[in-house]
Amino acid sequence: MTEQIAPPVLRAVRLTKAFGGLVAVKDVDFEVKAGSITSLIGPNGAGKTTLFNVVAGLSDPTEGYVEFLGQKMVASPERGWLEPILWVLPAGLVWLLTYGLGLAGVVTAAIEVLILVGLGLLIATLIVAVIRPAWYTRLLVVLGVFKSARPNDMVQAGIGRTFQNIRLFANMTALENVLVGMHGQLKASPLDAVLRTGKQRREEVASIEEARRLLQYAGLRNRDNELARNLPYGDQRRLEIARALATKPKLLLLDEPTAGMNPSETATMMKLFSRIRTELNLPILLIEHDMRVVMGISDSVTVLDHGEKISEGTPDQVRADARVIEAYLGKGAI
Amino acid sequence: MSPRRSISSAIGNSPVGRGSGRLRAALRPATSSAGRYFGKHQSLSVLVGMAVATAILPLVVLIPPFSGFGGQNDFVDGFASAGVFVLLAVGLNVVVGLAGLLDLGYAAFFAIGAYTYAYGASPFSGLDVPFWPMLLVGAAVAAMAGLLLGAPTLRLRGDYLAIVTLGFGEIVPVVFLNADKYTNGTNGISALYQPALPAIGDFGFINPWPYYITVAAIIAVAMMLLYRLEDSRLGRAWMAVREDELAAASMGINTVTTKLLAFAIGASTSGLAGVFYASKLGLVSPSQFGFTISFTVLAMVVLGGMGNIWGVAIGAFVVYEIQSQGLKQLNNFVASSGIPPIHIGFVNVDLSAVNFLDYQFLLYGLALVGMMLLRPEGLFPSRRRKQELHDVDDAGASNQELVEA
Amino acid sequence: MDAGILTQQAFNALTIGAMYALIALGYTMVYGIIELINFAHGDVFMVGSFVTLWLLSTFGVQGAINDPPRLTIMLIVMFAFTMTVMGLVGVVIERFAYRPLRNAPRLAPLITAIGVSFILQNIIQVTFSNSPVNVPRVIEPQAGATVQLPQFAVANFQVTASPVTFAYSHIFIIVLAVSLMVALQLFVGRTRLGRAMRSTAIDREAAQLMGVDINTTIALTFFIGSALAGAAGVAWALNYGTTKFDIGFQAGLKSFTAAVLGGIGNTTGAALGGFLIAFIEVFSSQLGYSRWSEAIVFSILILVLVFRPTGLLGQRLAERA
Amino acid sequence: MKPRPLAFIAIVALVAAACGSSSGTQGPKAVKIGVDLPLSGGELPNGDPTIKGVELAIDQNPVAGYTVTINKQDDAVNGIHNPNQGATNIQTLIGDSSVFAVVGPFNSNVAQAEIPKSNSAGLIQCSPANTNPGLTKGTTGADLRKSNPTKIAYVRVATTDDIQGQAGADIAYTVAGAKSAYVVDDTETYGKGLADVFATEFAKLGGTVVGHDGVGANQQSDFTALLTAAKAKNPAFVYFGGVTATGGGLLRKQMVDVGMGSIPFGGGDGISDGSAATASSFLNVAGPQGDVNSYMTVAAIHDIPNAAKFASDYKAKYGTEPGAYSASGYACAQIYLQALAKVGSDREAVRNYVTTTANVFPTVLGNVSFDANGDTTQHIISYYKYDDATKDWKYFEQKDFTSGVTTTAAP
Repeated sequence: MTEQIAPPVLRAVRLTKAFGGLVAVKDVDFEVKAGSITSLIGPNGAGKTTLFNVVAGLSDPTEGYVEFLGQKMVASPERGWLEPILWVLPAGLVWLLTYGLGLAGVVTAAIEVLILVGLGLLIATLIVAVIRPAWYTRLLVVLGVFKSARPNDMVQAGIGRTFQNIRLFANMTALENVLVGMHGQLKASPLDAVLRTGKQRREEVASIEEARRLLQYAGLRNRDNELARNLPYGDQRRLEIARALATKPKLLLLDEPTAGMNPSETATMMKLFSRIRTELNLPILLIEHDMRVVMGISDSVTVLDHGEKISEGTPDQVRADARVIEAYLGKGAI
Repeated sequence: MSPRRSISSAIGNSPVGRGSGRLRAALRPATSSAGRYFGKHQSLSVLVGMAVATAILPLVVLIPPFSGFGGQNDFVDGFASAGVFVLLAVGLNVVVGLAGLLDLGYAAFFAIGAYTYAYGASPFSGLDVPFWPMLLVGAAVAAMAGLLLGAPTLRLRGDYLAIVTLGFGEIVPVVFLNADKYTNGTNGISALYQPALPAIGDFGFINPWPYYITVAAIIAVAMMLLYRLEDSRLGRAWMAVREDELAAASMGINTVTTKLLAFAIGASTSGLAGVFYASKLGLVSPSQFGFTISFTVLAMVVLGGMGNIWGVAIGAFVVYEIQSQGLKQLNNFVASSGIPPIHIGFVNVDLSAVNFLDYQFLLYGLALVGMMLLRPEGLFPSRRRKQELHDVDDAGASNQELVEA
Repeated sequence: MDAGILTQQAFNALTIGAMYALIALGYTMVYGIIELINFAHGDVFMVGSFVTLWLLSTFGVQGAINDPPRLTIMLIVMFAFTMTVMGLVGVVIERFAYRPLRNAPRLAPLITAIGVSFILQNIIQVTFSNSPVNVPRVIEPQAGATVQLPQFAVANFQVTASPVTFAYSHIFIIVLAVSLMVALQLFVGRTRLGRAMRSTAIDREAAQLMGVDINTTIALTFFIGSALAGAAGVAWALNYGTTKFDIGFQAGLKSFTAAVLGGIGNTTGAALGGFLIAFIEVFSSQLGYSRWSEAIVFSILILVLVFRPTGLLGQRLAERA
Repeated sequence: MKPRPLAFIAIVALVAAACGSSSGTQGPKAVKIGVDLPLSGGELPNGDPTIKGVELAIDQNPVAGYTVTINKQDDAVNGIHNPNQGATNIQTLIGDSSVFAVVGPFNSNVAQAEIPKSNSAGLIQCSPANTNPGLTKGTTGADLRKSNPTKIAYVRVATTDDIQGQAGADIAYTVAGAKSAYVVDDTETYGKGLADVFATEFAKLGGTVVGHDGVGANQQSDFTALLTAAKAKNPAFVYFGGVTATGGGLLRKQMVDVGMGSIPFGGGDGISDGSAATASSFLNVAGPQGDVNSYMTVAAIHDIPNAAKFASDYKAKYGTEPGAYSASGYACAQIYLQALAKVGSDREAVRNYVTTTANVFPTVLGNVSFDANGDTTQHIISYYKYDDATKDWKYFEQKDFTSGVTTTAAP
């Protein structure tokens, strides 16, 4: 195994997540190194999924933060209330001015124009808030507003994921599912679609080719036109991975990808992960509760129990750790 | 009913599947030229289908019992009015059927489109902008209103959105009603200018043909464009959001922008309908745009088959005709047929004394409930739904194949 | 500045708010447990007022009953009967319109709910009347305690006070609504069935595994919610002495707004929202903007949701996406 | 744009037109009076008595050489009058060549949609109930009939709101002797129009309008807050612009509840809907204490020649009392039947005959003729006050606002 000198792809620092009084994750640090498979394991209820959801941007941590490729992506929000105020502020100021002018007895025509200007400003700011151009984000940073990246921002940044309980688009075909995964790479605008420009048509045809390639890669030959919900269970898992790969990730988050599979299916799946790592050079963060499954392919394993990190290291180191054995088998098992 | 049959046969002949037509096209011989051919063909088939339907519908007057209902102009006029609701339903289909957002204030955008035309072309404002640019302006203004409402509220969960849109649908008529100075209040704005197009001739007030052809053309173009959108990156994103919003976000789809676009596009279609409606009726007043319009259009979309553009168009057409003609003719029929009063125990039912028009909402209600319980895919399910039902059978077979593979 | 008028208006708002709150509770309970906006709920309230009308005409009641024991019995009969009937109606609606769709996409039960609302309205419309219908008011509507608030001056600012009348019927409605709300809180918080309801609301599958009968629990929720709406229907008839087939849509809409404003799923929030909306309405009337009051209510709803997507007291986080 | 379908449709139209031609017959000519009224849902109580008036007129006034029937159209959709449906209906009536004249519509915004069409087609319409001045007068009236500005095709037998509002102000200021008034309207075309005129005219007479508020369609059950605010302003009169269905009776009832029962109350013909015994009428909803001190105006002459006979004939045929607009519907039909007898069933001839300002039509409402805008020249308003003995409205005087003559009821 070669040593990695490159900085970690993903770094979680002092992550804590509490639901009311219940602390699900407590002060957890870990990192995923480039080109490695890192596994997060622990018994049921250890806080794996909670941690995973924080990392994937689904819920904000109570404390700590997550960095991806050196950029802070997820932390608890700061001054979140400021943002909605920003939206109504310009319009509000204009309307206040209008009200003042009205009190001062200025002609109504000017006031009507100003009211419309305010309305226009309101629409404009709301649209800006939705589109979030770079300057808007910078403005928020200047004002000290921090909001965790939305899940779709995480994907754009390069984190692809699968779900523990499969979440495919059930009434869309396998091919369409993968095409949805490619959404972020496609550039054709709605206007292109309406006008059926050459650019849009070329892009569509190319993306269909690419999607079929990905389906084949994940082991789904000739299943393109099958509705996702009609696929057998194992294929649904594969389709989720194909769909996640379609987002062109720089890091793949897999949430119990072998749950509910028989040993031979699991073995095939493991092979797929190794291939993804070696052929695509894609780092993987894997969640599992079955320790044996991950030992064969992981470069590094982090063990959680009751929300706390109890061990970390190579599979061999972890396997030998007394606390891990205790967590899995109970006190006195040694 | 023969008009229905003629439309559905038109669909049956055209190689149009919902959404995935283009994908399927690309899959057969996976060449880009084939893809281009079917891509073109699909849009064309909408135009051809609409042209055929437009040409055939007026012939309904030759077929009994429709021939007894009125003259051909009456029918054509009714069809032109039905066209307004077809447009509304096709637009709402994007919001409800494709993106899965429940919009209960859809009439607000209809009102905004109609009032936009009233400002652009009436003695009230003193402006006389021609109809054709006003169509675009109306659509744009309605889309703006959609953005204004959607931007702050689309981050809410689905049910909150329903109630916010319902509230918005109530606010808009109240504003038009009470801002007397700008909207002429409860009297509304009347004597709007009629459209004009040299090729079609004078629209006038009592010749329904130009309106009929105009609305058919608007519907054809709108449907073609919506078809193209549905079969694009954006259309897939809408469906993904509808299927599983969280998973969609985790695939890199900006769900808020995607929903906002659905909202704006639905609103702009509604705006188009509003402009046409106002120009045909020559009148806008706040009471015309109440929640009953929103709910009627929703019923049309549900009955026609959510997500299926032809289905909702036909659903809207059928529901409108039943509402404006069918129940009335049923009244006449029952009254003239001399059905004797029925006595069941102490219950006396005298059908000839029943005014079926009084039962419209009961019929809507039963239709909505029955539809959801028995046939949630609507009267005219899309191919995809049929495929779903069909696939249930061979899914089992393929399961086994796979285990061996 | 007249303190008397403000007090009178606040009292008016409390009366209306009590009715909104009762209806809002049903919305919020049903939403809490099966995440369905029960659009037919407002119409259940409306039907409740007609059930009262039917009951009173069956008993041959023409107007106010001035004999306290008879009045008490009549009130008990009215509420018990109407609440039971409406509770059962709610259960029936749930059984036939919503239960078959429990695992369907979210849109499906919402649309049936709209359908049920249409059906209820139309049935009442053709059975009774298109126009407002009189309901005898069993509590003498003009009877009440008139109170003179103290008048005083702060510096040069004279605070006058015209006499305030607290009508007995209004007091009764407020007291009744508050006691029903307290009873509901106790029921949900202290009893076995209440616990079953809460656990079902939090996680239906887990509750099922713990031996909670989901169907019974949901039916019970509908029963209680609809019974409360029925009580609001009786209160409406008592207060206004009139009813109409379409009052359900408007009252339902405002009550749902109240539930959302307070934070849906939260019973205290629903009550708070109901009173808040009533205050907004009443004081926009006081300022002479009755014609705008509806627009004001919904604008405030939109604003609240923009700034606090979970409502004022809502705790559940909205999905971030 | 799309030439081919167009040509195709043109052919279709020709074929259809050819098939539609009818053959002539011997005997009396069958002609129709079109009727467009709201006839379902909540508005049935408006439309039904009116169409019955039309039927009665046709029964009682046969025209030699013609059999007259009705082409009935309902402009209510989902139980509420709908301008779009009205426009469709007038189109249908225009398309029915046996229709020579139309009675209706009932509601002003339906009229706004219909007038341009009937004007363009030259088919005469007579509204029994439209009172909104803008339909005929001023620039809005002219705009509505711009396709044939000189050919009036819309007349009405009801006196317009601007006159009735004056009468309301007259009642408040002169009859009730009030110097201050609070005005409430229902934000609808009729109600708001009437209330606005009342406010202007009351101020002209020297009174003070202490407040004017409106209640939209979704608040028309609770007026307590509005009335509490109104009470603080100590008005001597409360005027309501609107109809019973939009809150007229409830407003009065709640006035009693908040202690304003002794203040006189007035409204237009929208609250003229029968005695206290009639279910859902103003007097029924307002309750016995609210009825006292209530005034009402009707935009028609009271001293009509044969009022009693009309009422008894109506009752004999239908078993109910005539509605507020039964006589108006009857009068419209009478005018048409007289024109039919005089000039035949040609639409243009009938239109021309009816709208010729010199022609005077003896009707159940007295002698009716129309001015250059198509409005009735009768500007007589009848005043009514609640009478506790009969539990019904009681006529006490009528005023002609053209001549200023007041006729008081015989004691």
